[in-house]
Amino acid sequence: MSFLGRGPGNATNGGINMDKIDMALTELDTVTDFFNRMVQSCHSKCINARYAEAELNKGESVCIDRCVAKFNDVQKKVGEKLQSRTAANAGAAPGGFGAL
Amino acid sequence: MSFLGRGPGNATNGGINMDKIDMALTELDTVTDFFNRMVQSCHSKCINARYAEAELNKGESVCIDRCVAKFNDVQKKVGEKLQSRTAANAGAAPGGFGAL
Amino acid sequence: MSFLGRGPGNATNGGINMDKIDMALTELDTVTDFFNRMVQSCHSKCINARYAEAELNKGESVCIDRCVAKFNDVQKKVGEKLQSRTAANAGAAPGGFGAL
Amino acid sequence: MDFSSFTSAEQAHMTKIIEKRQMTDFLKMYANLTEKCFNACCNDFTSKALSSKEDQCILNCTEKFIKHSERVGARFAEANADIQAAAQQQQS
Amino acid sequence: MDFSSFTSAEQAHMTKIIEKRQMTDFLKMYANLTEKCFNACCNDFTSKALSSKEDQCILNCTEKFIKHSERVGARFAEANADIQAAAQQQQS
Amino acid sequence: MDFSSFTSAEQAHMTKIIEKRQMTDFLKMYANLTEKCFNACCNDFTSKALSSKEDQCILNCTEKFIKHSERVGARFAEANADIQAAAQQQQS
Repeated sequence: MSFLGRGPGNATNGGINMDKIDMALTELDTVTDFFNRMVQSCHSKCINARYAEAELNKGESVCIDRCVAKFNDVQKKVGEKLQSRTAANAGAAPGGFGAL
Repeated sequence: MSFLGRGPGNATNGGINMDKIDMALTELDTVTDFFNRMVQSCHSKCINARYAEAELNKGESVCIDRCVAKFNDVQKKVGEKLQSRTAANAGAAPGGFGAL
Repeated sequence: MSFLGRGPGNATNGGINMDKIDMALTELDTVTDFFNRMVQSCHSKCINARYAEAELNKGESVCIDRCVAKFNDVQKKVGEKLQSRTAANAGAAPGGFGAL
Repeated sequence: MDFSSFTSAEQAHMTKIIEKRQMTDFLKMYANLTEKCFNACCNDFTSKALSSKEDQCILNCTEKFIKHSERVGARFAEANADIQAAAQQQQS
Repeated sequence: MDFSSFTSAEQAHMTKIIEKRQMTDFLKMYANLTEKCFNACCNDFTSKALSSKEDQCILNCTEKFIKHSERVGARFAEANADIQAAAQQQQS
Repeated sequence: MDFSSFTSAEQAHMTKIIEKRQMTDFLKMYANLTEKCFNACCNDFTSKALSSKEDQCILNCTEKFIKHSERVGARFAEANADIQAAAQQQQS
Protein backbone atom coordinates (compact mmCIF):
# COMPACT_ATOMS: atom_id res chain seq x y z
CA MET A 1 0.00 0.00 0.00
CA SER A 2 2.72 2.42 0.93
CA PHE A 3 4.63 1.72 -2.27
CA LEU A 4 1.74 3.26 -4.08
CA GLY A 5 1.50 6.31 -1.90
CA ARG A 6 5.14 7.15 -2.24
CA GLY A 7 5.63 6.70 -5.92
CA PRO A 8 8.76 5.01 -7.19
CA GLY A 9 12.35 5.64 -6.33
CA ASN A 10 12.18 7.50 -3.05
CA ALA A 11 12.77 4.52 -0.81
CA THR A 12 14.78 6.87 1.37
CA ASN A 13 12.91 9.91 2.62
CA GLY A 14 14.45 12.43 5.03
CA GLY A 15 17.04 9.92 6.24
CA ILE A 16 14.37 7.27 6.75
CA ASN A 17 14.61 3.96 4.91
CA MET A 18 11.00 3.42 3.94
CA ASP A 19 11.49 -0.22 2.97
CA LYS A 20 12.73 -0.99 6.47
CA ILE A 21 9.68 0.77 7.92
CA ASP A 22 7.46 -1.14 5.52
CA MET A 23 8.87 -4.48 6.62
CA ALA A 24 8.53 -3.63 10.30
CA LEU A 25 4.90 -2.66 9.71
CA THR A 26 4.17 -5.88 7.84
CA GLU A 27 5.58 -7.78 10.81
CA LEU A 28 3.51 -5.71 13.24
CA ASP A 29 0.33 -6.25 11.19
CA THR A 30 0.97 -9.98 11.00
CA VAL A 31 1.45 -10.39 14.75
CA THR A 32 -1.61 -8.21 15.43
CA ASP A 33 -3.77 -10.21 13.00
CA PHE A 34 -2.60 -13.48 14.52
CA PHE A 35 -3.23 -12.25 18.07
CA ASN A 36 -6.72 -10.99 17.23
CA ARG A 37 -7.66 -14.34 15.72
CA MET A 38 -6.36 -16.10 18.83
CA VAL A 39 -8.49 -13.83 21.03
CA GLN A 40 -11.60 -14.54 18.91
CA SER A 41 -11.03 -18.31 18.71
CA CYS A 42 -10.30 -18.78 22.41
CA HIS A 43 -13.27 -16.57 23.27
CA SER A 44 -15.64 -18.80 21.35
CA LYS A 45 -14.00 -21.97 22.71
CA CYS A 46 -13.79 -20.96 26.38
CA ILE A 47 -16.23 -18.22 27.32
CA ASN A 48 -19.81 -19.05 28.25
CA ALA A 49 -22.04 -16.85 26.06
CA ARG A 50 -24.72 -16.33 28.71
CA TYR A 51 -22.73 -13.63 30.51
CA ALA A 52 -24.28 -14.21 33.92
CA GLU A 53 -21.22 -12.65 35.57
CA ALA A 54 -18.42 -10.23 34.68
CA GLU A 55 -15.51 -12.26 36.05
CA LEU A 56 -13.67 -15.09 34.33
CA ASN A 57 -14.41 -18.20 36.38
CA LYS A 58 -11.82 -20.86 37.19
CA GLY A 59 -12.80 -23.14 34.31
CA GLU A 60 -12.70 -20.32 31.76
CA SER A 61 -9.30 -19.14 32.99
CA VAL A 62 -7.72 -22.58 32.74
CA CYS A 63 -9.31 -23.06 29.32
CA ILE A 64 -7.81 -19.78 28.07
CA ASP A 65 -4.30 -20.78 29.16
CA ARG A 66 -4.52 -24.12 27.36
CA CYS A 67 -6.21 -22.55 24.35
CA VAL A 68 -3.34 -20.09 23.86
CA ALA A 69 -0.80 -22.91 24.11
CA LYS A 70 -2.70 -25.01 21.56
CA PHE A 71 -3.28 -22.12 19.21
CA ASN A 72 0.45 -21.38 19.22
CA ASP A 73 1.18 -25.03 18.46
CA VAL A 74 -1.31 -25.04 15.60
CA GLN A 75 0.26 -21.88 14.18
CA LYS A 76 3.66 -23.59 14.26
CA LYS A 77 2.37 -26.82 12.70
CA VAL A 78 0.54 -25.01 9.92
CA GLY A 79 3.67 -22.92 9.28
CA GLU A 80 5.88 -26.01 9.01
CA LYS A 81 3.42 -27.64 6.65
CA LEU A 82 3.24 -24.57 4.41
CA GLN A 83 7.02 -24.33 4.48
CA SER A 84 7.60 -27.95 3.48
CA ARG A 85 5.07 -27.53 0.69
CA THR A 86 6.67 -24.33 -0.56
CA ALA A 87 10.09 -25.98 -0.36
CA ALA A 88 8.85 -28.99 -2.33
CA ASN A 89 7.36 -26.69 -4.98
CA ALA A 90 10.07 -24.06 -5.27
CA GLY A 91 13.15 -26.14 -4.55
CA ALA A 92 14.43 -23.99 -1.70
CA ALA A 93 12.97 -23.14 1.71
CA PRO A 94 12.79 -19.55 2.94
CA GLY A 95 13.35 -18.53 6.59
CA GLY A 96 11.16 -20.25 9.18
CA PHE A 97 7.49 -19.53 9.83
CA GLY A 98 7.53 -21.18 13.24
CA ALA A 99 8.22 -18.02 15.22
CA LEU A 100 6.62 -14.81 14.04
CA MET B 1 -1.29 4.26 6.96
CA SER B 2 -0.95 7.65 5.36
CA PHE B 3 1.87 8.60 7.69
CA LEU B 4 3.90 5.93 6.02
CA GLY B 5 3.08 7.00 2.51
CA ARG B 6 4.00 10.60 3.09
CA GLY B 7 7.21 10.20 4.93
CA PRO B 8 7.93 12.37 7.91
CA GLY B 9 7.67 16.10 8.36
CA ASN B 10 5.38 17.14 5.51
CA ALA B 11 2.17 17.28 7.47
CA THR B 12 1.20 20.21 5.30
CA ASN B 13 1.11 19.53 1.59
CA GLY B 14 -0.02 22.14 -0.95
CA GLY B 15 -1.93 24.09 1.70
CA ILE B 16 -3.61 20.94 2.94
CA ASN B 17 -3.19 19.91 6.55
CA MET B 18 -2.77 16.15 6.18
CA ASP B 19 -3.26 15.43 9.88
CA LYS B 20 -6.68 17.06 9.75
CA ILE B 21 -7.55 14.95 6.68
CA ASP B 22 -6.24 11.87 8.48
CA MET B 23 -8.44 12.48 11.49
CA ALA B 24 -11.51 13.08 9.35
CA LEU B 25 -10.84 9.81 7.52
CA THR B 26 -10.43 7.88 10.75
CA GLU B 27 -13.79 9.25 11.85
CA LEU B 28 -15.38 8.33 8.52
CA ASP B 29 -13.94 4.79 8.66
CA THR B 30 -15.16 4.32 12.22
CA VAL B 31 -18.73 5.39 11.42
CA THR B 32 -18.72 3.22 8.27
CA ASP B 33 -17.42 0.17 10.15
CA PHE B 34 -20.00 0.66 12.89
CA PHE B 35 -22.82 1.07 10.37
CA ASN B 36 -21.80 -2.02 8.41
CA ARG B 37 -21.77 -4.13 11.57
CA MET B 38 -25.22 -2.81 12.46
CA VAL B 39 -26.52 -3.78 9.01
CA GLN B 40 -25.06 -7.30 9.35
CA SER B 41 -26.29 -7.84 12.93
CA CYS B 42 -29.82 -6.57 12.29
CA HIS B 43 -29.95 -8.60 9.09
CA SER B 44 -29.23 -11.83 10.93
CA LYS B 45 -31.59 -10.90 13.80
CA CYS B 46 -34.56 -9.73 11.70
CA ILE B 47 -34.53 -11.10 8.15
CA ASN B 48 -35.94 -14.53 7.40
CA ALA B 49 -33.23 -16.42 5.49
CA ARG B 50 -35.63 -18.32 3.26
CA TYR B 51 -36.11 -15.37 0.90
CA ALA B 52 -39.57 -16.34 -0.27
CA GLU B 53 -40.29 -12.71 -1.21
CA ALA B 54 -38.34 -9.57 -2.13
CA GLU B 55 -40.18 -7.13 0.14
CA LEU B 56 -39.59 -6.51 3.83
CA ASN B 57 -42.72 -7.69 5.59
CA LYS B 58 -44.33 -5.83 8.50
CA GLY B 59 -42.63 -7.94 11.18
CA GLU B 60 -39.20 -7.52 9.63
CA SER B 61 -39.62 -3.76 9.26
CA VAL B 62 -40.62 -3.28 12.89
CA CYS B 63 -37.78 -5.55 13.98
CA ILE B 64 -35.24 -3.46 12.03
CA ASP B 65 -36.40 -0.22 13.66
CA ARG B 66 -36.06 -1.70 17.14
CA CYS B 67 -32.80 -3.41 16.26
CA VAL B 68 -31.19 -0.12 15.20
CA ALA B 69 -32.34 1.54 18.43
CA LYS B 70 -30.95 -1.31 20.55
CA PHE B 71 -27.70 -1.49 18.62
CA ASN B 72 -27.16 2.22 19.20
CA ASP B 73 -27.85 1.77 22.91
CA VAL B 74 -25.39 -1.12 23.09
CA GLN B 75 -22.75 0.96 21.33
CA LYS B 76 -23.25 3.71 23.91
CA LYS B 77 -23.16 1.32 26.88
CA VAL B 78 -20.03 -0.43 25.65
CA GLY B 79 -18.40 2.96 25.06
CA GLU B 80 -19.21 4.14 28.58
CA LYS B 81 -17.86 0.92 30.04
CA LEU B 82 -14.62 1.19 28.06
CA GLN B 83 -14.32 4.82 29.07
CA SER B 84 -14.79 4.18 32.79
CA ARG B 85 -12.22 1.37 32.58
CA THR B 86 -9.73 3.56 30.73
CA ALA B 87 -10.35 6.36 33.23
CA ALA B 88 -9.80 4.00 36.16
CA ASN B 89 -6.57 2.73 34.58
CA ALA B 90 -5.10 5.96 33.27
CA GLY B 91 -6.33 8.41 35.88
CA ALA B 92 -8.02 10.75 33.41
CA ALA B 93 -10.93 10.27 30.98
CA PRO B 94 -10.67 11.33 27.32
CA GLY B 95 -13.59 12.83 25.38
CA GLY B 96 -16.77 10.75 25.23
CA PHE B 97 -17.36 7.63 23.15
CA GLY B 98 -21.13 7.87 23.41
CA ALA B 99 -21.65 9.74 20.15
CA LEU B 100 -19.39 8.88 17.24
CA MET C 1 -6.03 5.45 0.48
CA SER C 2 -3.27 6.36 -1.89
CA PHE C 3 -4.83 9.70 -2.66
CA LEU C 4 -4.20 10.61 0.89
CA GLY C 5 -0.61 9.46 0.94
CA ARG C 6 0.31 11.40 -2.15
CA GLY C 7 -1.29 14.69 -1.40
CA PRO C 8 -3.11 16.57 -4.13
CA GLY C 9 -2.06 17.40 -7.63
CA ASN C 10 0.78 15.00 -8.30
CA ALA C 11 -1.20 12.36 -10.15
CA THR C 12 1.85 11.85 -12.31
CA ASN C 13 4.99 10.91 -10.43
CA GLY C 14 8.25 10.07 -12.22
CA GLY C 15 6.45 9.30 -15.48
CA ILE C 16 3.95 7.09 -13.70
CA ASN C 17 0.25 7.90 -13.91
CA MET C 18 -0.82 7.17 -10.35
CA ASP C 19 -4.54 7.23 -11.15
CA LYS C 20 -4.02 4.40 -13.65
CA ILE C 21 -2.09 2.42 -11.02
CA ASP C 22 -4.84 3.14 -8.51
CA MET C 23 -7.52 1.80 -10.81
CA ALA C 24 -5.55 -1.32 -11.60
CA LEU C 25 -5.08 -1.95 -7.88
CA THR C 26 -8.78 -1.48 -7.17
CA GLU C 27 -9.49 -4.07 -9.86
CA LEU C 28 -6.89 -6.45 -8.40
CA ASP C 29 -8.29 -6.04 -4.88
CA THR C 30 -11.82 -6.65 -6.11
CA VAL C 31 -10.93 -9.87 -7.91
CA THR C 32 -8.86 -11.06 -4.93
CA ASP C 33 -11.69 -10.32 -2.48
CA PHE C 34 -14.20 -12.10 -4.70
CA PHE C 35 -11.92 -15.12 -5.11
CA ASN C 36 -11.24 -15.39 -1.36
CA ARG C 37 -14.96 -15.36 -0.63
CA MET C 38 -15.50 -18.09 -3.22
CA VAL C 39 -12.79 -20.21 -1.59
CA GLN C 40 -14.37 -19.75 1.85
CA SER C 41 -17.94 -20.39 0.70
CA CYS C 42 -17.12 -23.48 -1.34
CA HIS C 43 -14.97 -24.78 1.50
CA SER C 44 -17.87 -24.64 3.93
CA LYS C 45 -20.31 -26.06 1.34
CA CYS C 46 -18.12 -28.93 0.07
CA ILE C 47 -15.40 -29.95 2.51
CA ASN C 48 -16.14 -32.36 5.33
CA ALA C 49 -14.94 -30.69 8.54
CA ARG C 50 -13.78 -33.91 10.22
CA TYR C 51 -10.50 -33.96 8.27
CA ALA C 52 -10.03 -37.73 8.40
CA GLU C 53 -7.82 -37.56 5.31
CA ALA C 54 -5.62 -35.03 3.49
CA GLU C 55 -6.90 -35.65 -0.05
CA LEU C 56 -9.98 -34.25 -1.69
CA ASN C 57 -12.27 -37.20 -2.28
CA LYS C 58 -14.34 -37.65 -5.44
CA GLY C 59 -17.50 -36.14 -3.98
CA GLU C 60 -15.69 -33.08 -2.66
CA SER C 61 -13.93 -32.50 -5.99
CA VAL C 62 -17.14 -32.61 -8.00
CA CYS C 63 -18.82 -30.37 -5.44
CA ILE C 64 -16.04 -27.78 -5.77
CA ASP C 65 -16.39 -27.65 -9.56
CA ARG C 66 -20.13 -27.07 -9.37
CA CYS C 67 -19.76 -24.66 -6.47
CA VAL C 68 -17.40 -22.43 -8.49
CA ALA C 69 -19.81 -22.44 -11.44
CA LYS C 70 -22.75 -21.53 -9.22
CA PHE C 71 -20.84 -18.88 -7.31
CA ASN C 72 -19.89 -17.22 -10.60
CA ASP C 73 -23.53 -17.29 -11.71
CA VAL C 74 -24.64 -15.76 -8.44
CA GLN C 75 -22.04 -13.02 -8.78
CA LYS C 76 -23.37 -12.24 -12.24
CA LYS C 77 -27.03 -12.27 -11.14
CA VAL C 78 -26.37 -10.03 -8.15
CA GLY C 79 -24.39 -7.67 -10.39
CA GLU C 80 -27.23 -7.44 -12.92
CA LYS C 81 -29.72 -6.79 -10.14
CA LEU C 82 -27.57 -4.04 -8.63
CA GLN C 83 -27.07 -2.55 -12.07
CA SER C 84 -30.76 -2.47 -12.95
CA ARG C 85 -31.48 -0.89 -9.58
CA THR C 86 -28.76 1.73 -10.05
CA ALA C 87 -30.01 2.40 -13.57
CA ALA C 88 -33.57 2.80 -12.32
CA ASN C 89 -32.40 5.22 -9.61
CA ALA C 90 -29.81 7.23 -11.52
CA GLY C 91 -31.34 7.21 -14.98
CA ALA C 92 -28.26 5.79 -16.73
CA ALA C 93 -26.42 2.48 -16.41
CA PRO C 94 -22.63 2.34 -16.01
CA GLY C 95 -20.46 -0.36 -17.59
CA GLY C 96 -21.38 -3.95 -16.78
CA PHE C 97 -20.72 -5.78 -13.51
CA GLY C 98 -21.13 -9.22 -15.03
CA ALA C 99 -17.45 -9.83 -15.75
CA LEU C 100 -14.95 -8.50 -13.25
CA MET D 1 -19.00 14.97 10.33
CA ASP D 2 -18.28 18.65 10.47
CA PHE D 3 -16.14 20.08 7.68
CA SER D 4 -16.69 23.75 8.56
CA SER D 5 -13.08 24.15 9.73
CA PHE D 6 -11.74 22.84 6.38
CA THR D 7 -10.17 25.16 3.80
CA SER D 8 -11.60 24.88 0.31
CA ALA D 9 -8.45 22.99 -0.79
CA GLU D 10 -8.97 20.55 2.07
CA GLN D 11 -12.64 20.13 1.20
CA ALA D 12 -11.80 19.43 -2.44
CA HIS D 13 -9.17 16.87 -1.40
CA MET D 14 -11.59 15.23 1.03
CA THR D 15 -14.30 15.03 -1.65
CA LYS D 16 -11.91 13.23 -3.97
CA ILE D 17 -11.03 10.69 -1.27
CA ILE D 18 -14.68 10.15 -0.35
CA GLU D 19 -15.61 9.53 -4.00
CA LYS D 20 -12.96 6.84 -4.20
CA ARG D 21 -14.17 5.35 -0.91
CA GLN D 22 -17.72 5.19 -2.25
CA MET D 23 -16.55 3.13 -5.21
CA THR D 24 -14.54 0.69 -3.11
CA ASP D 25 -17.36 0.48 -0.54
CA PHE D 26 -19.78 -0.35 -3.33
CA LEU D 27 -17.49 -3.10 -4.66
CA LYS D 28 -17.13 -4.55 -1.16
CA MET D 29 -20.90 -4.50 -0.70
CA TYR D 30 -21.28 -6.27 -4.04
CA ALA D 31 -18.83 -9.03 -3.01
CA ASN D 32 -20.46 -9.33 0.42
CA LEU D 33 -23.93 -9.59 -1.10
CA THR D 34 -22.77 -12.26 -3.54
CA GLU D 35 -21.34 -14.31 -0.68
CA LYS D 36 -24.33 -13.85 1.60
CA CYS D 37 -26.96 -14.70 -1.00
CA PHE D 38 -24.94 -17.62 -2.34
CA ASN D 39 -24.62 -19.06 1.16
CA ALA D 40 -28.32 -18.58 1.91
CA CYS D 41 -29.69 -19.83 -1.41
CA CYS D 42 -27.35 -22.51 -2.79
CA ASN D 43 -27.29 -25.79 -0.93
CA ASP D 44 -27.68 -28.32 -3.70
CA PHE D 45 -24.54 -29.25 -5.60
CA THR D 46 -25.88 -32.15 -7.62
CA SER D 47 -25.92 -29.80 -10.62
CA LYS D 48 -23.76 -26.88 -11.69
CA ALA D 49 -26.67 -24.82 -13.01
CA LEU D 50 -28.74 -22.60 -10.72
CA SER D 51 -32.22 -24.07 -10.27
CA SER D 52 -35.17 -21.72 -10.83
CA LYS D 53 -35.79 -21.86 -7.10
CA GLU D 54 -32.22 -20.81 -6.34
CA ASP D 55 -32.46 -18.14 -9.00
CA GLN D 56 -35.55 -16.60 -7.41
CA CYS D 57 -33.97 -16.83 -3.97
CA ILE D 58 -30.90 -14.87 -5.20
CA LEU D 59 -33.08 -12.11 -6.67
CA ASN D 60 -35.17 -11.83 -3.50
CA CYS D 61 -32.08 -11.95 -1.30
CA THR D 62 -30.41 -9.12 -3.21
CA GLU D 63 -33.50 -6.92 -3.31
CA LYS D 64 -34.31 -7.53 0.31
CA PHE D 65 -30.78 -6.84 1.50
CA ILE D 66 -30.78 -3.48 -0.25
CA LYS D 67 -34.13 -2.54 1.25
CA HIS D 68 -32.89 -3.67 4.63
CA SER D 69 -29.74 -1.53 4.32
CA GLU D 70 -31.77 1.46 3.25
CA ARG D 71 -34.09 1.12 6.23
CA VAL D 72 -31.19 0.71 8.66
CA GLY D 73 -29.56 3.76 7.06
CA ALA D 74 -32.72 5.85 7.46
CA ARG D 75 -33.14 4.94 11.14
CA PHE D 76 -29.42 5.46 11.76
CA ALA D 77 -29.56 8.94 10.22
CA GLU D 78 -32.59 9.85 12.35
CA ALA D 79 -30.85 8.69 15.51
CA ASN D 80 -27.75 10.76 14.67
CA ALA D 81 -29.88 13.82 13.95
CA ASP D 82 -31.52 13.40 17.36
CA ILE D 83 -28.13 13.17 19.07
CA GLN D 84 -26.89 16.34 17.37
CA ALA D 85 -30.08 18.23 18.13
CA ALA D 86 -29.72 17.23 21.79
CA ALA D 87 -26.06 18.32 21.79
CA GLN D 88 -26.99 21.74 20.35
CA GLN D 89 -29.81 22.10 22.86
CA GLN D 90 -27.29 21.55 25.65
CA GLN D 91 -24.88 24.13 24.28
CA SER D 92 -27.40 26.99 23.97
CA MET E 1 10.11 -6.87 17.18
CA ASP E 2 13.70 -5.70 17.20
CA PHE E 3 14.26 -2.01 16.45
CA SER E 4 17.97 -1.99 17.32
CA SER E 5 18.98 -1.48 13.68
CA PHE E 6 16.75 1.62 13.38
CA THR E 7 18.19 5.11 13.27
CA SER E 8 16.67 7.55 15.73
CA ALA E 9 14.76 9.23 12.87
CA GLU E 10 13.36 5.83 11.91
CA GLN E 11 12.40 5.05 15.49
CA ALA E 12 10.61 8.37 15.85
CA HIS E 13 8.74 7.79 12.59
CA MET E 14 7.81 4.26 13.67
CA THR E 15 6.57 5.49 17.05
CA LYS E 16 4.28 7.97 15.33
CA ILE E 17 2.82 5.23 13.10
CA ILE E 18 2.36 2.85 16.02
CA GLU E 19 0.52 5.52 18.02
CA LYS E 20 -1.89 5.99 15.15
CA ARG E 21 -2.33 2.23 14.84
CA GLN E 22 -3.14 1.95 18.53
CA MET E 23 -5.95 4.43 18.11
CA THR E 24 -7.44 2.71 15.06
CA ASP E 25 -6.99 -0.72 16.72
CA PHE E 26 -8.86 0.56 19.76
CA LEU E 27 -11.71 1.86 17.59
CA LYS E 28 -11.91 -1.48 15.79
CA MET E 29 -11.98 -3.34 19.09
CA TYR E 30 -14.78 -1.04 20.27
CA ALA E 31 -16.85 -1.76 17.15
CA ASN E 32 -16.13 -5.48 17.39
CA LEU E 33 -17.12 -5.57 21.07
CA THR E 34 -20.36 -3.71 20.34
CA GLU E 35 -21.24 -6.23 17.64
CA LYS E 36 -20.27 -9.28 19.70
CA CYS E 37 -22.12 -8.25 22.87
CA PHE E 38 -25.17 -7.09 20.93
CA ASN E 39 -25.35 -10.45 19.14
CA ALA E 40 -24.90 -12.41 22.37
CA CYS E 41 -27.26 -10.37 24.55
CA CYS E 42 -30.08 -9.00 22.38
CA ASN E 43 -32.57 -11.52 21.07
CA ASP E 44 -35.88 -9.94 21.89
CA PHE E 45 -37.17 -7.32 19.49
CA THR E 46 -40.67 -6.87 20.88
CA SER E 47 -39.42 -3.61 22.39
CA LYS E 48 -36.88 -1.00 21.33
CA ALA E 49 -35.58 -0.39 24.84
CA LEU E 50 -32.88 -2.59 26.36
CA SER E 51 -34.35 -4.73 29.17
CA SER E 52 -32.54 -4.75 32.51
CA LYS E 53 -31.45 -8.31 31.75
CA GLU E 54 -29.98 -7.28 28.39
CA ASP E 55 -28.37 -4.30 30.04
CA GLN E 56 -26.61 -6.45 32.62
CA CYS E 57 -25.56 -8.92 29.93
CA ILE E 58 -23.91 -6.13 27.92
CA LEU E 59 -21.95 -4.90 30.93
CA ASN E 60 -20.78 -8.42 31.81
CA CYS E 61 -19.95 -9.21 28.20
CA THR E 62 -17.80 -6.09 27.84
CA GLU E 63 -15.98 -6.57 31.14
CA LYS E 64 -15.41 -10.27 30.51
CA PHE E 65 -14.13 -9.74 26.99
CA ILE E 66 -11.54 -7.25 28.22
CA LYS E 67 -10.38 -9.62 30.96
CA HIS E 68 -10.26 -12.42 28.43
CA SER E 69 -8.14 -10.34 26.04
CA GLU E 70 -5.79 -9.36 28.84
CA ARG E 71 -5.30 -12.97 29.88
CA VAL E 72 -4.69 -14.10 26.29
CA GLY E 73 -2.23 -11.21 25.92
CA ALA E 74 -0.34 -12.22 29.06
CA ARG E 75 -0.03 -15.87 28.00
CA PHE E 76 0.92 -14.82 24.47
CA ALA E 77 3.68 -12.55 25.78
CA GLU E 78 5.03 -15.35 28.00
CA ALA E 79 5.10 -17.78 25.08
CA ASN E 80 6.96 -15.25 22.91
CA ALA E 81 9.47 -14.59 25.69
CA ASP E 82 10.11 -18.35 25.94
CA ILE E 83 10.67 -18.59 22.18
CA GLN E 84 13.17 -15.73 22.22
CA ALA E 85 14.99 -17.12 25.25
CA ALA E 86 15.29 -20.49 23.46
CA ALA E 87 16.58 -18.76 20.32
CA GLN E 88 19.25 -16.90 22.30
CA GLN E 89 20.22 -20.12 24.13
CA GLN E 90 20.78 -21.73 20.74
CA GLN E 91 22.95 -18.87 19.47
CA SER E 92 25.35 -18.78 22.45
CA MET F 1 -6.19 -7.68 -16.07
CA ASP F 2 -4.86 -5.96 -19.12
CA PHE F 3 -1.60 -4.06 -18.69
CA SER F 4 -1.01 -3.39 -22.41
CA SER F 5 -1.68 0.34 -21.99
CA PHE F 6 0.98 0.61 -19.24
CA THR F 7 4.35 2.25 -19.88
CA SER F 8 7.35 0.17 -18.87
CA ALA F 9 7.85 2.40 -15.80
CA GLU F 10 4.25 1.78 -14.82
CA GLN F 11 4.62 -1.96 -15.33
CA ALA F 12 7.76 -2.04 -13.16
CA HIS F 13 5.98 -0.08 -10.43
CA MET F 14 2.96 -2.35 -10.64
CA THR F 15 5.15 -5.45 -10.41
CA LYS F 16 6.75 -4.15 -7.23
CA ILE F 17 3.32 -3.52 -5.66
CA ILE F 18 2.02 -6.93 -6.69
CA GLU F 19 5.06 -8.66 -5.18
CA LYS F 20 4.39 -6.95 -1.87
CA ARG F 21 0.70 -7.89 -2.10
CA GLN F 22 1.63 -11.53 -2.68
CA MET F 23 3.63 -11.57 0.53
CA THR F 24 0.91 -9.94 2.63
CA ASP F 25 -1.74 -12.18 0.99
CA PHE F 26 0.33 -15.22 1.90
CA LEU F 27 0.65 -14.06 5.52
CA LYS F 28 -3.10 -13.47 5.70
CA MET F 29 -3.77 -16.93 4.25
CA TYR F 30 -1.41 -18.41 6.85
CA ALA F 31 -3.27 -16.67 9.72
CA ASN F 32 -6.64 -17.64 8.26
CA LEU F 33 -5.58 -21.28 7.87
CA THR F 34 -4.31 -21.38 11.46
CA GLU F 35 -7.62 -20.05 12.73
CA LYS F 36 -9.75 -22.32 10.54
CA CYS F 37 -7.88 -25.53 11.34
CA PHE F 38 -7.64 -24.70 15.04
CA ASN F 39 -11.40 -24.12 15.19
CA ALA F 40 -12.16 -27.33 13.29
CA CYS F 41 -9.68 -29.60 15.10
CA CYS F 42 -9.30 -28.40 18.69
CA ASN F 43 -12.28 -28.90 20.94
CA ASP F 44 -10.76 -30.50 24.01
CA PHE F 45 -9.13 -28.15 26.53
CA THR F 46 -8.50 -30.61 29.33
CA SER F 47 -4.86 -30.54 28.28
CA LYS F 48 -2.58 -27.90 26.80
CA ALA F 49 -0.75 -30.33 24.49
CA LEU F 50 -2.14 -31.21 21.07
CA SER F 51 -3.36 -34.83 21.05
CA SER F 52 -2.15 -37.08 18.25
CA LYS F 53 -5.68 -36.97 16.85
CA GLU F 54 -5.71 -33.18 16.83
CA ASP F 55 -2.25 -33.16 15.35
CA GLN F 56 -3.31 -35.35 12.43
CA CYS F 57 -6.45 -33.28 11.94
CA ILE F 58 -4.35 -30.09 11.65
CA LEU F 59 -2.09 -31.63 9.02
CA ASN F 60 -5.02 -32.94 6.99
CA CYS F 61 -6.89 -29.65 7.33
CA THR F 62 -3.92 -27.64 6.06
CA GLU F 63 -3.17 -29.95 3.16
CA LYS F 64 -6.80 -30.22 2.17
CA PHE F 65 -7.39 -26.49 2.30
CA ILE F 66 -4.46 -25.87 -0.04
CA LYS F 67 -5.71 -28.50 -2.49
CA HIS F 68 -9.17 -27.00 -2.26
CA SER F 69 -7.84 -23.49 -3.00
CA GLU F 70 -5.82 -24.78 -5.94
CA ARG F 71 -8.86 -26.51 -7.42
CA VAL F 72 -11.06 -23.43 -6.96
CA GLY F 73 -8.28 -21.35 -8.54
CA ALA F 74 -8.07 -23.66 -11.56
CA ARG F 75 -11.84 -23.62 -12.16
CA PHE F 76 -11.95 -19.85 -11.63
CA ALA F 77 -9.19 -19.31 -14.20
CA GLU F 78 -11.00 -21.51 -16.74
CA ALA F 79 -14.23 -19.60 -16.24
CA ASN F 80 -12.44 -16.26 -16.74
CA ALA F 81 -10.74 -17.56 -19.88
CA ASP F 82 -14.15 -18.59 -21.24
CA ILE F 83 -15.57 -15.13 -20.53
CA GLN F 84 -12.69 -13.40 -22.31
CA ALA F 85 -12.88 -15.75 -25.29
CA ALA F 86 -16.61 -15.01 -25.57
CA ALA F 87 -15.93 -11.26 -25.37
CA GLN F 88 -13.34 -11.47 -28.17
CA GLN F 89 -15.70 -13.59 -30.28
CA GLN F 90 -18.29 -10.86 -29.95
CA GLN F 91 -15.89 -8.10 -30.97
CA SER F 92 -14.66 -9.78 -34.18
